[in-house]
Amino acid sequence: MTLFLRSWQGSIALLLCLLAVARLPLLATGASTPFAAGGTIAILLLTAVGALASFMRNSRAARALILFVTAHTAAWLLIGGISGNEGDARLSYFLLIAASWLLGWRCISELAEIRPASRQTMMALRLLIPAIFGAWVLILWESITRGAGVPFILLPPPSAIWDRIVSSVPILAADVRQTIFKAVLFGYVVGCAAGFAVAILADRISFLRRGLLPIGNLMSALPIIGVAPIMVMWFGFDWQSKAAVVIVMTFFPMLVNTVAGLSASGSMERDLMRSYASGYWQTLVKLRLPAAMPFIFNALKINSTLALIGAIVAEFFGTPIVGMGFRISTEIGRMNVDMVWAEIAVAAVIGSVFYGVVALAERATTFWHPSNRGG
Amino acid sequence: ADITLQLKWVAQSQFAGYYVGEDKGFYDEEGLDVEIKAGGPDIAPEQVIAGGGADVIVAWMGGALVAREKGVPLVNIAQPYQKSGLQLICPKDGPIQTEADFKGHTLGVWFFGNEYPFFAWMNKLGLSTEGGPDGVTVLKQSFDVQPLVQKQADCISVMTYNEYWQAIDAGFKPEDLVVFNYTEMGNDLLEDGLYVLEDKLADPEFKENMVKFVRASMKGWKYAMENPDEAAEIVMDNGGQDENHQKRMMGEVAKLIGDGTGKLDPAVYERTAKALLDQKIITKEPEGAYTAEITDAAMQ
Amino acid sequence: MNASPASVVSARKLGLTFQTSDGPVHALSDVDLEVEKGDFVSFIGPSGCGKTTFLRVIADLEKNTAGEITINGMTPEEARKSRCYGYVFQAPALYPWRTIEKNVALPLEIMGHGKTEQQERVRRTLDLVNLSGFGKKYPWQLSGGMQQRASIARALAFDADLLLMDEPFGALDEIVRDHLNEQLLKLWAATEKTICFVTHSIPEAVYLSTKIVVMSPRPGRVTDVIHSTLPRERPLEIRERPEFLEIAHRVREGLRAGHSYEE
Amino acid sequence: MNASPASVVSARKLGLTFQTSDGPVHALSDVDLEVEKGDFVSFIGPSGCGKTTFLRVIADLEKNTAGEITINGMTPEEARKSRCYGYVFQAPALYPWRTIEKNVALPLEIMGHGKTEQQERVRRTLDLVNLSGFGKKYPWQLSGGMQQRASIARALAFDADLLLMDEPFGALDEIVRDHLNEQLLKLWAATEKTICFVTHSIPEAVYLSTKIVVMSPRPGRVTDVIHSTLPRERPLEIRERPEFLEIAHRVREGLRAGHSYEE
Amino acid sequence: MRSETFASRIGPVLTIVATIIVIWYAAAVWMNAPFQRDLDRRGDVTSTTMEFIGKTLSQPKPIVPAPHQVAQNVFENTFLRKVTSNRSLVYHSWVTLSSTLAGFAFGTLLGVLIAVGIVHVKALDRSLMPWIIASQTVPILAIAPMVVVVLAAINVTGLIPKALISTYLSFFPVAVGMVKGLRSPDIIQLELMRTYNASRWQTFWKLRVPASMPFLFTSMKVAVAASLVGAIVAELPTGAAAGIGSKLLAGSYYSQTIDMWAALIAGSLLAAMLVTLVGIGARLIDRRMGVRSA
Ligand SMILES: Nc1ncnc2c1ncn2[C@@H]1O[C@H](COP(=O)(O)OP(=O)(O)OP(=O)(O)O)[C@@H](O)[C@H]1O
Ligand SMILES: Nc1ncnc2c1ncn2[C@@H]1O[C@H](COP(=O)(O)OP(=O)(O)OP(=O)(O)O)[C@@H](O)[C@H]1O
Ligand SMILES: Cc1ncc(C[n+]2csc(CCO)c2C)c(N)n1
Ligand SMILES: [Mg+2]
Ligand SMILES: [Mg+2]
Repeated sequence: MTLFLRSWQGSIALLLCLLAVARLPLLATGASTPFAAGGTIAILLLTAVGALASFMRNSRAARALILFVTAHTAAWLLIGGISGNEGDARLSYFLLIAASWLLGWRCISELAEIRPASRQTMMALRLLIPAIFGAWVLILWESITRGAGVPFILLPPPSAIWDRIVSSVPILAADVRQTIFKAVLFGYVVGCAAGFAVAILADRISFLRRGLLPIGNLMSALPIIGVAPIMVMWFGFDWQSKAAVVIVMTFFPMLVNTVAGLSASGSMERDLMRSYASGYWQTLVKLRLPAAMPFIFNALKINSTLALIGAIVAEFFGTPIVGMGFRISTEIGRMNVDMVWAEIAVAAVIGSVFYGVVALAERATTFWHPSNRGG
Repeated sequence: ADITLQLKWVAQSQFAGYYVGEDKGFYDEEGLDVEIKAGGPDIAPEQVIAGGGADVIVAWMGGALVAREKGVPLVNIAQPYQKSGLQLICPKDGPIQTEADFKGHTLGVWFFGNEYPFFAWMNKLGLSTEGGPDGVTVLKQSFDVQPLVQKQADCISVMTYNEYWQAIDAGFKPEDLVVFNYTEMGNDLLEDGLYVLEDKLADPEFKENMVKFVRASMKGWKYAMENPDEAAEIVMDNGGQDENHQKRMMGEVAKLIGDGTGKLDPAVYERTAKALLDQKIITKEPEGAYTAEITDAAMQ
Repeated sequence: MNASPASVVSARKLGLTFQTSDGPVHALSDVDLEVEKGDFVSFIGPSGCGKTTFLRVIADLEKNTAGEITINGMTPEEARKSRCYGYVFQAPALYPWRTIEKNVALPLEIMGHGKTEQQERVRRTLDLVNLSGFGKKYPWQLSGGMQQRASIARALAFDADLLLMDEPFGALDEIVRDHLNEQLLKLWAATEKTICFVTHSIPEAVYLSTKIVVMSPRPGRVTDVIHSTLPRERPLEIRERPEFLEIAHRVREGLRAGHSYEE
Repeated sequence: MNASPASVVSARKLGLTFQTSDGPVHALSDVDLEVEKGDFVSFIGPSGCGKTTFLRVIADLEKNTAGEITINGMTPEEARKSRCYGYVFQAPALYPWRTIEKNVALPLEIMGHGKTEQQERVRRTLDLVNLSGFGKKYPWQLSGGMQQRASIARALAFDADLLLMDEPFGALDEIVRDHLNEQLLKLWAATEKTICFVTHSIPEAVYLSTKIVVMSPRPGRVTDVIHSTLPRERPLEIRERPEFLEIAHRVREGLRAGHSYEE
Repeated sequence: MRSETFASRIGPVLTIVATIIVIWYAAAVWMNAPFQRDLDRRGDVTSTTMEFIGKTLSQPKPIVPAPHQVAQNVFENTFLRKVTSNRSLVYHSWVTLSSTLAGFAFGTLLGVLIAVGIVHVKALDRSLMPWIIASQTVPILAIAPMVVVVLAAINVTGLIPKALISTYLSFFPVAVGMVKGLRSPDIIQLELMRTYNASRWQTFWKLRVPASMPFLFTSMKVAVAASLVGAIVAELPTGAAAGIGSKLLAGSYYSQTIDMWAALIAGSLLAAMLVTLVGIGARLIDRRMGVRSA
């Protein structure tokens, strides 16, 4: 039992390996290019070696390295072998995929426990771990869609999406320019600023607080599909109407979080300001805003993804024939599902980068907060 | 037998025949249990049927042939709509009176698989759709006639049975409008046909059910054309909006159904396929994309 | 109100009751007190007797519920608004996002002093509390006593005429404490400031004060006000003199009387 | 390691260096110390000399970067895991969402004591620190000293054999302090606990301890370990005895030597 | 302050509402005027300014419907219809509300679970967060139909697909807020737990959870609004049979702007109600935790 617990992923992977051996071959009889015996054996060996290595008592780094190599090579061979045989995979194929996935998981767990001495290694690990995690999402997706022969127009494999991205760079770039650099950025900045400004106003003028906040709540869920057509009516087809939708969407999270953040400072800290007969604005700038920063960044993070969704979805309701939302809705209609996913992938990458930038800014400005000092 | 029908759009008189067939028990008479699923702005029936969510779908020929090329082997088993209801309308006091005036102007078009007839037409006219003084600027049009009212576009797409009447409701009189009707111009591509997956059709039982289904549906269409007001009521009961509008729509739809046999005219099919090929929307001549067996059997 | 013109703090029948969910807490009641300009008043009394509360009333951080109080002839609110006093809280209350230097400069920023003057004053006061060299650190990088000293520096940085200090030296060792006591006396002598000082140390109270206010709890009231007969000039050795010990004795007696539990 | 079997804390060449953005801070270096079972050890030294840090190393809240340390023959981590000690922090660290009662009961809940036993112990320890009647209040409704006492009660509530107390009585007045000093001595005498006690008060250190550790800063090191010759039985009056004064003098000298600034 | 009277709370709201209505009327006249002018020109009608303004405020399909038009529509569809009728706003609101609540419940649960995982399992902390973020940048309206199609193919229909989409939108704010909240206890408070050798579970319940409450409720306010948006979006590909989303969509096919605004108002009121409920929950918890009233 304790042996099992020392690496439960390894244990299960071994088990799956054995099961796979019992249920060979990997592909249905009649597959056009079946696995060579050597290939099958190599895959089985790799998974078994990886699984056993996860029990070793050598250094973490060594274990992680072995796991990394075995898991990914096995996956590589498995995926390589399926091309030309789409839809012909049998149970043992999926068992082996699952086994190598467990090894990948184990690899991540091991890496996460490593405490490197140097800053550079630390940074590298910080990037490597989510990268491996993501790689496995893609590996599983690829092997399952192709192994099980999922119809292309339901869910294309990542490789097809990648091909599409590579072959449509100019279109994607034009769409990104239209949607992100015009609508999203403008809307995000204005929406966040407006939410922030209204929060401050409401805080400053109690009359507005009582009058405006309930109405701010009303705006919280103005459904995007209701607002989008109206904004198109008001601001026209081009990016301005999308920016308006983004403004409406990002306003509320910022309002709520800023209001909550403004009351986050401690009472003694506030008393201190009072003892200086500090004015409203001074207290705001020197105490309450810094104390509110964790909350404000919370809103900035949530909004960074909301803004993207808002702009894309708003394009479903009328646009010039460029833009990520336009492309998605049009290409779905044309059954070019790979293009749809290409846009989604681009959106996800840009959204993550956007979020990452906000998170970095947060780290830099709220370094003092306990959540950033470990704990 | 259970059959699921996926419509292309929300419940409206455009699909009255199916709703009537259900409501009047025509399907029951054939021993069929039909579930009608309404569509929506982002439902692609071709995708639904590929995912196993439907047995038969209502789709436009353009979309269906494209899906066929992408590995969803759709086959047209009946074509209740023998004419197209698509047209482009422009206000008479605007810049566009004839096809020659399009250059440099903005036209509203529906996408999501509904854009092929327009692009085929522009292809025929030799106009670029990339904008600029020598081409036309294309807008992805929303669900309504607002772009016309708001002058955001110089012309917009409408269906004879639907958005055209919204424009009339919005205060445009028929004589205020310049109309380019795709059918009249000979640019029409086949609309609302019934499609199923080719491999399923190999199953005789399924085929038999489809014969029954088409027969009952066409019966429904006939009934709807003879009793437009009642048909509109039935549509309303199934989630349609705006009763008057549905009645009027039923009247207009009746003009597109033709002889009510649901038979596909091979000539129109050839033209549709050619237009799509010319436009490179599909890359090779489709084969086996339609069959007359079902309608022939149904109309015996 | 007939407070003498030089009176800095003048309380008449002052009372304060907190309303809590399980009944009222009488934190202060019937407090009469006169603090004159240049006085060094120590408050001493058992934990929970209302010393902090009294300071907070002076500072307009709490409103009295009975009686009257004036600061320099003004209401506490006016006094606060004219920035009459500097306050050292019982806890350091440093802002975690500011370095020590910046924390000390905070009141100066708020009161609108120039950049160079700020730097100059910060340097001087950090020196005074023996924290030079730590200006660039963040509060959580300092020991408890160092934080407390930083907060003292912050209160000294701007030259208020009235200093309200709530156990400022509680977390400091005897040597530093002696050192700071001397510094404080020097400062006081040189500047004619008025100081209200809460402490728990009897020798400290006697050494520093011209007036020692002994308080007793539940409800918090003043039980004794002892006027020091010691000279204003006070070397550390004064603590061995008989007068000193006598005053200390009197304070201890007063304090003991106020305590509820005595074996 | 050849610590004597009765050794509770045994440090050998212990060192701890903090890495900060502007260079390393040597908080402890070369500390050798032996605490035996039943010892009452006071740590005294200037602010920032590493007293808290040393206690934190014992408590496994900080890892030493040099040397070795064992607690009851175990590593600090093992000791912590077997709940060897109770810790009183320099700040009260009460949970604001719990009443005083609930705060004191916290360790008991965690260690899985029964409901009635919890109540009984909470009542007893609150009594001990003279806070009965405040059990239902929230921390912010209490004065600073009362909060500190509540945190002492929390550490006493579960019967750890080793008590680590970081200036527990800093915010208390002399009378309460005397009272708690006596209580602590009684508790210690009755239970054979081992106590490590940080204080800034020389008389307190001398009064309470069997061993006084004098530390000096930058880097923090032990400059003197004074073994008390006072008997274990200690009435308050012992503080007037010449032996007492002599030890106090020795501590003061040690302390003074460690201070960097002396006029 | 408890002494705050009902009047002092409602007064400002009414004032602001009145201001908004005035601005709204002005906007309605201004935005509807061009079309009215066209209409008059085509119909060869001339009218006085007052008549003209009157007409801009009574168009059947205005760009900006006048407040009274919307109010009348809301009133009719709320009070004059049987609640079971599919023209009743109450009925549609109920349909939307039920999937919102289900989605919100799942979403909060999922968000909290993810946050707990991230705070406690280092491998998750390092690997999961970037992908959760990426998941949120996937435009729901694009995947909603696919989700519905796929689920329908395996015979999952009705409330669940809608609730799932609403979950997808609402778990994220909760996860982000809770990660922050669960990490918000002071170091010294965590160290106290360490000295007791408290288990992770105990530290979690007795320290992290109470400390995270302000964050939880702030995120829940955002999440409940997001759930509503999700529920509405999810109604579109389900054939738009019932719910506020279907009303909006149906309104938008036929440019029935008044219907759309009425549905929007219903949605907003629903949102306000939900946010207020969460706010009340927050206040109750605050009181139980003895939070000092500021
Ligand atoms: N987390 C930290 N990061 C960097 N330096 C630290 C940290 N904690 C403490 N120090 C430094 O270590 C030294 C010793 O600190 P420690 O808290 O042990 O002092 P102390 O003896 O307890 O002082 P006091 O009596 O004022 O509480 C100080 O110089 C302090 O600045
Ligand atoms: N905000 C409050 N709400 C309710 N009661 C309070 C509040 N603040 C203080 N009290 C009560 O008022 C009394 C006096 O408190 P105060 O803080 O003035 O005591 P103190 O003399 O400063 O004590 P210490 O020396 O321990 O700091 C105490 O009994 C305390 O419980
Ligand atoms: C996105 C979108 N696609 C199509 C239409 C127009 N429309 C309404 S009914 C109908 C016929 C379908 O068989 C068509 C094309 C629209 N308004 N919005
Ligand atoms: Mg106090
Ligand atoms: Mg310390």
